[in-house]
Amino acid sequence: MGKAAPDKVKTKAEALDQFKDGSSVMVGGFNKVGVPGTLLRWLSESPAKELTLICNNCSNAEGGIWYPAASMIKAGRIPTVRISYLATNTDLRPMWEAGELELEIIPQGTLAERIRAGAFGIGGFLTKVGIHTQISEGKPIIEVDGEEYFLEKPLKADIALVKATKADKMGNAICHGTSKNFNTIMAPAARFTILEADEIVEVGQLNFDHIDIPSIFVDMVVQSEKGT
Amino acid sequence: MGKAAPDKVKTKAEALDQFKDGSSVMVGGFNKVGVPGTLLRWLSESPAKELTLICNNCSNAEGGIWYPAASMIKAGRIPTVRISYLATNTDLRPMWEAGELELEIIPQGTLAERIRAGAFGIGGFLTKVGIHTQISEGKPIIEVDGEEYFLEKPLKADIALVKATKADKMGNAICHGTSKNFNTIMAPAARFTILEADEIVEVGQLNFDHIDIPSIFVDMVVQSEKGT
Amino acid sequence: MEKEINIREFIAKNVATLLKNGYVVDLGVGMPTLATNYLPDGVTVFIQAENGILGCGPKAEEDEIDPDLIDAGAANIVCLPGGCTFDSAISFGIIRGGHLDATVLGALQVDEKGNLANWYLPGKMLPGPGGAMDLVAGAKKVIIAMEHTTKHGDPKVLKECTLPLTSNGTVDTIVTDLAILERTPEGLKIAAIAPHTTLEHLLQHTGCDLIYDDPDSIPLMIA
Amino acid sequence: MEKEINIREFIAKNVATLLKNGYVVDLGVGMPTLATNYLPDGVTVFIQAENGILGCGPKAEEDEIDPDLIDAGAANIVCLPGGCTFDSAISFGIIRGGHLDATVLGALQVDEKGNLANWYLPGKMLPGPGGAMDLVAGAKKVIIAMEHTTKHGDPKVLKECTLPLTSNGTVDTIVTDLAILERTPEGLKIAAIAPHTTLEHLLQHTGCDLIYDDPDSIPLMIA
Repeated sequence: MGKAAPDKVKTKAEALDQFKDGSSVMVGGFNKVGVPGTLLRWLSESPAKELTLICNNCSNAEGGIWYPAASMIKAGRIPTVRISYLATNTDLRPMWEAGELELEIIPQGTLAERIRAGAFGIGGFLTKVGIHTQISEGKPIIEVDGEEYFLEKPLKADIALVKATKADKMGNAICHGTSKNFNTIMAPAARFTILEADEIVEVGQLNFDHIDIPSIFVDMVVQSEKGT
Repeated sequence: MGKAAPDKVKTKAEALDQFKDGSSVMVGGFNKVGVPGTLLRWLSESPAKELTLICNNCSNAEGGIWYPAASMIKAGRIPTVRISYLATNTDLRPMWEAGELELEIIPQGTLAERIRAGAFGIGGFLTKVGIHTQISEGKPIIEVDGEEYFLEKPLKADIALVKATKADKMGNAICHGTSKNFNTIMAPAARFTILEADEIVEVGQLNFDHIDIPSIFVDMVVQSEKGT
Repeated sequence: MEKEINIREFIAKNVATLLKNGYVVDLGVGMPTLATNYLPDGVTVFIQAENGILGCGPKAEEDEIDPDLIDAGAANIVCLPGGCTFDSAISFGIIRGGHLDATVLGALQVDEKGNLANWYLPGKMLPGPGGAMDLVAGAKKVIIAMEHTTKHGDPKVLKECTLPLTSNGTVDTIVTDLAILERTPEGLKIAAIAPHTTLEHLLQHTGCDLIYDDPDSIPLMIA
Repeated sequence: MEKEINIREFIAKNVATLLKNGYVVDLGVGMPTLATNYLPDGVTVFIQAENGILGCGPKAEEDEIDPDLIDAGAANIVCLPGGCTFDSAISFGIIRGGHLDATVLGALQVDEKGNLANWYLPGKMLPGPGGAMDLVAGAKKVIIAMEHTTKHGDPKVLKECTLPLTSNGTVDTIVTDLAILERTPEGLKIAAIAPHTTLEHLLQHTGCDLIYDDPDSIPLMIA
């Protein structure tokens, strides 16, 4: 029954069914916090390939929470990456220079705002961030009231993988501390959103004032596995 | 010491000092909820005139929470109003038709998004809301990936008057229920923001996860008076 | 059929047939909201109010009233389990971003191209669009609930709206006291007709051509 | 002066003199963050970390660690009283919207027009801009903290940046181990000089002209 279903809690097998070749995949998290580590591992265990990854950063530290995604990039299963911060993944530069990887580098706030625009029906927005640098090359410059800006376009995805500290079965979610980051804006920006939560509670147990991700942005809820 | 001052709680006299002729004033609230009724009354008691009012709606029901503002419009002290919903103020249409009032009518979501853009350094955004209606007249049509949008510009103000259910002395604020509405986005969109709260607590008593208005958006905190 | 109450109920009942189980909807004040009283058993919809709440429940009883919790019509309501509250930027992000399955709104005029006029009657009424322009631009399905003609008997379904537009070609379905009309690329099609009227009467009181297949097999609206 | 540690401390100390009481700031990892250790008594700054926190406190003690609470350098920190957390859209709204009094960042190159390069060293390093482009576009005051020359002794303060730019004309102040330079409409002006260097040495190791009034009365940086 869609976005208002009262129980969206599903199994690993049902989540794996959603991973399709050719999908664009948004992944929440900043560094080690708010990262859907269980879903990333499941994604790497699926056969999905020809993926586009949209995320803030993606460390290739072995055993790290981003490692399943980094190893998929290394293996050529993610030929396109749209990302803000590359320093923690030493594979990206050489693969990009060798023509093995399409890399779109996006300032972090512009990445967030483009995702929000995609989520919220904004056709594009005017910014000064990166104007007259490589970032603005090829993008239209538009003057508003004597100030120069350039146009950035919205970003959407086929799938969003997001992480919450606590969620109810319907998908309402609370992201504690700095784990809100990209999770709150990616959840509404994808055609299908899977949320993993450290703790899943019954509907009605969360305070309606404290919801960071409203249930209607979430299609599926899974339990985080320990150690991710 | 500016936006990070640990105690911004001030008196009525100090708030009145901020009301200057010619200011643009954003006022939070939707219908009767989240309206800074005490600040509206103080504004009407000040001598300020030639004001621009930016708000979602402004009922002229006598004794109602918006009445101080509505009576200022009626008295000619607010010659310009930017607003979404007029039905609850029967003065606006005749005054506008008689040329006594400059009225900018803005779709509610566009009003919210223009204020957010003003608050958050966005130079403008592309929308379809009201395209090819009176709302889009004179605004540039911009095509993105084959879809037609038009450009809406940011809105800022000299002063924002906002309301919270609970605030700490520094200005961190919690807006319960449907009182978040325009308060969270107007607070950062003005040069000087005055927040009135039903309850004021010591710094450190609010949960950092639950703040709807971060303190740095607030310049002054006042106690709501009873009955407003 | 008795005027007023019954017409409103009749329209609301037929709007209810268009709302599917699990729909996330935003309903205008009046007939649109009334529709939720007529949802069939087993059908529930999840209601957004544009002032900042999802899971908008019924009117609060005296002892349940939370003064900070209202719907877009300013009624004190309760928030249902699984509901949540948010600010206007997010609320209209939900609306504009296509996260609503449907919206139901009233209208002054609708035309065969799906244009809608409901925010401005020059010289008479200037309510402002409120959230209506955002809703009709953003919701996946736009349903109009209105009486088929004005108080003076003039058609409100037209070849071309004459009043200032609320939206351009976004109306999907029109539910009136005479018919349910669906917009198609060719024009408005009669999806159902009121049991208390005739095709002739309907066509006579409509300001544009209507499409229908076999005049004798047009489905009936529910009474 | 001993290399490394002392140069970092010297720069950090002098950056600290530019941070006023009550400033809301976002500080890059390394020397910028180190500056908070040298704030004079009575001066406190309120720190934003762009990953979503205001009131970013010191590193958490073992028993205080909250795994969901980090700063932009991924250190587990505590949130100070009066702090709050938010998502990336709001965090960069704060940054881009001009709500920060200052940001302090490192650089590969800065030029006399206030252009900055710090995100891409072709063939060597491609860290990506992260939040740096947003910070230097949005903060009211942009302070660069860096060594005056590269490891090979080449000037990093130039007539014109040769590396890909991070921002266009937004740098206000440059703090190095040799000088504090302020951008003026006419070019970079020496606001202070290191006590352990000479004007001649400074000019020699700078890739553009510097402005100064009386060479004998240039203020000294603090040691």
